[in-house]
Formats: sequence, structure tokens, C-alpha cells
Amino acid sequence: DGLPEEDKVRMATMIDQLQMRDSLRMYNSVVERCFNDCVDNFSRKSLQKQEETCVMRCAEKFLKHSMRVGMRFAELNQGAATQD
Amino acid sequence: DGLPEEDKVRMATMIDQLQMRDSLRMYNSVVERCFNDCVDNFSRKSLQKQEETCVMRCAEKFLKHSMRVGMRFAELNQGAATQD
Amino acid sequence: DGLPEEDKVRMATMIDQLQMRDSLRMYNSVVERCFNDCVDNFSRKSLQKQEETCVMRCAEKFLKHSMRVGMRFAELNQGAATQD
Amino acid sequence: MAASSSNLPEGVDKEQAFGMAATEMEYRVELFNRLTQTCFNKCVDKRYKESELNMGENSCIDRCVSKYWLVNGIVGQMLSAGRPPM
Amino acid sequence: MAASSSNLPEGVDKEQAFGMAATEMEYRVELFNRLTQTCFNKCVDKRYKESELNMGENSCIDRCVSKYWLVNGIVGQMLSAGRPPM
Amino acid sequence: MAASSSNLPEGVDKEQAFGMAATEMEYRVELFNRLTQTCFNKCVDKRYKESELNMGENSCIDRCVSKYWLVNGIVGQMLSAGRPPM
Repeated sequence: DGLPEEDKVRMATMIDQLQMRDSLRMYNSVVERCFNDCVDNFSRKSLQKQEETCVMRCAEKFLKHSMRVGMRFAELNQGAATQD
Repeated sequence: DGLPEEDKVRMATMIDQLQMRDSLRMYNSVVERCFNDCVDNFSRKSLQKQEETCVMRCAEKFLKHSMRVGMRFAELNQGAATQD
Repeated sequence: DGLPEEDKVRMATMIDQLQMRDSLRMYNSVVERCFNDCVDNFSRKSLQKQEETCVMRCAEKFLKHSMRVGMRFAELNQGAATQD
Repeated sequence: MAASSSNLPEGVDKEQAFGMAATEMEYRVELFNRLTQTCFNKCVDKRYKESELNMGENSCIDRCVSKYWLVNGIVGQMLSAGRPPM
Repeated sequence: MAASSSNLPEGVDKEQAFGMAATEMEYRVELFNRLTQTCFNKCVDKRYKESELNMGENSCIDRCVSKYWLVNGIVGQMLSAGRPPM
Repeated sequence: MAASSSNLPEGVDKEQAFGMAATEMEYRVELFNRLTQTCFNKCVDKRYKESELNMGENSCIDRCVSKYWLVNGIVGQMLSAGRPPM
């Protein structure tokens, strides 16, 4: 709180940039995972319909998973975890 | 283009350094991959002849692969991709 | 050696920070590895006794391994490697 | 990305611009690297009987790159639908 | 972390503080990312027959996060026993 | 690495030197980390029946490090043959 205004701005900028970098990495990792799990046939350049469906479900599932993990992780960080 | 000379130099330096870092990472990943695919016997400290041959083919194949991917990737980035 | 005092300090700070970042990454990778190798049952929130034992042995083994690799690596870096 | 207000000290916005350019470049490099590793895994014979890519491997690689690109687009659309765009 | 002596030029300690804050954040982000990938691998059905997480997957995820957290604590204690704390 | 011309503002070359030193260190750290993970995978029994490395594991590790180092050298020579050296 005692920080000069300039340092607060710089810290906020740093946090923004780390978050941006992190979401882009997450995006890259979802693409790789869903490609690996859903695409195995290379007789054509275009995606088949069922590959497309698989990719969309995979990405959606991963996002939901990631949000759930985020909630649990935040609870644990705050020491709010319950027993078994 | 409207950038001051000093900023252009700094941007070029940054790009150089990211590229250097990237080639070193690629180098490290080729070594790990070819080691994993080619070396499985640890009864000696030195490489056997067929392990050495395997490593060299693996690295060469990976480099050729990487160059081909680079070309296709550049085409797609420029929207020059053709259908099926 | 000819470096001004300020640059020496800055270089030392940089090295400290890279080492800190590196140990934290190593720490994260040990946790992931030992979790993967030791925990497979998700019928409870808490660790079972044998999972805990497994994790501790895994982490200790990895640390010992890592120290041994470090010694061998340092020898090779100094060209002190012996034949077969 | 928030926070690009007007009466900041001049250096900050410039740092931010350099930082964003670096982040963008790192993203593209990582995309390329993951694509390269993935398509090598999917298309290339790991017995390494020769150091050339054969015809089957080459066409597999071309299609793999194309499909990876399409998957990248699909996931990108899904993510940007839920969140503010970069 | 050594070296925070007193008569340094003022800019250095500030750089160091920003650097440590960034390192700490990167650590937490990496922990979260590894946890997320690991628990997805352990808990989620990869056939992707639907885009919802079912009840079994959800409770597996909750327990997986909890156990990962505990493992993180155990390893952290072991490491900090051998070395000076951060 | 290009661009180390003479009439630049003084700060730039110094930044470049610090940047290259950091890049070089990151390379060595990554080499060490990959080697460590790889040789653990190749040599160490994952059932973790004890926390000591046994004699077979220890000699496997020594040879693994040696072989990894040799592979690193071979690949390095191949890459530097095709490209300008660092």
C-alpha cells in the first residue's frame, strides 16, 4: 500500500502480462490435447465431422474441468478445505 | 515505421534473443527425443555404433520434418492454403 | 572482472533468480511425477498411508538421483570423464 | 489487458507494448513447437531405418499440419466466445 | 536468495523485488497447470461422448485436487528440511 | 545474433549481453533438467520399495548421463554443420 503509484502500475502491468501469457499457454495445451485425443486419420486435409464434434466436446470439457479445479484450488489456498 | 531508431534496435534485439532461445530449446528437444527413441541399453558408458546411426537419422529426420512443417505453417499463416 | 560493481551485482541477482525459478520448477516436477506414480485411487479426499510412503520414497529417490546426475554432469562439463 | 490510462509516466506504456509483442511471439513459437512435435509423433516412423522422410510420411505431415491448424481455429473460436478477445 | 546488502544502488533492490514477485507467480501458475493436466488425465473419460463432466468425474476431480495439494505439501516439507527456506 | 553495430546508445549492447548470458544459462538448465528426467525414466524402478538408489540403478544412471552427453554432442555437431554457430 505504501508503494508509489508508478510501482503499483508496473506491478499491475506485470500481472496482466503473466496472465495473458498463461491463458495463451493454456489455449495451446488444449489444442494439443484435443488434437491428440480426437484426430488420428490423415487421409485428408480437412476435419471429418466426428473429429470436429470430438474436439469441441474435448475443449468444452477441459474448460469446465479447469474452472472446477480453479475453484477447489482457491479454497485450498484459503485453508477452507473440509475433511474427507 | 514511425518508431524511433532506438526502439527499432531494441525490438530487433528482442526478436534475436527469442529466436536464439527457441533454437536452443528445439535443440534440447531433439536430443531428448532421439536419445529416448534410440538408446535403451546401459551396460556401457559409450554409444554403440547402431545407436549412433539411429541418433543421426533421427535428428536429420526431425530437422527435415521441422522444415516441412515450417513451410506449411507459413502458407497457412498467409491464408494460402488450398482445399483437400 | 573489469565489470563495474553495479553490473556484477545485477548479474549475481539474475543468477539468483534463475536458480530460484529453476528449483521451484524442479519442485513442481517432482510433485507431479510422484503424484502420478503413487496416487491412483480417488475414492477419498485424503492420502492413504501407503500412498504417503510411496510419495516420500519417490521424492527422496528423485533428489538422490538428481544429485548424482549433477555430479556426473559437472564432471563432463569439466572434461574429466573417463572411458567406459 | 486493462489499464492503458492516459496520464502514466511515459515509460510504462512502452514497456507494455514490448511485453505484449514478446508474449505474442512466444505464443506463435509455442504453437509451432507443439504442432511440430505432435505431427512428428503422429506421422513419422520411429525405427529410423533411413534419414529421409518417405512419401507417406510427407503427405501425412501436410495433412496433419492442416488439421492441427483447423483444430486451433475451432478451439480459438470457442474460447473467444466465452471471454473478451485478446 | 542471498545478497540484499545495504549500500547498493537503489534500483537493484527494486528490480529484485519485482523479479521475486514474478517468480512466485510463475510458480503458482505452473503448480495450477500441472495439477489441472494431471487430474484431467486421472479423472476424465477421453472418449468425449458428451461435453459435460458427469458426477463420477466431478467427485474424482475434487478428490484429485485435494490429494495433489497434500502431495505438494509433503514434498515441500521434505525439500525445505534439506535446504534453506525460500 | 546479428546487430552489434557501433554507434548505438550504450545501454542496448549491455542489455544484449545480459540477455545472452540469461539465454545461455537457461539452455544449460534445460539440458540438465531433460537429462535428469530422462535418466530417471530409463534407470529407476518406479515401484518405490525403498528410498535408496540401489547399485544397479546407480551404474545405470552414470552410463545414462554419459550417453546423453554423447548424443548431445552428436546432435550439436549436426546442427552446427547446417547453420552458423552460436
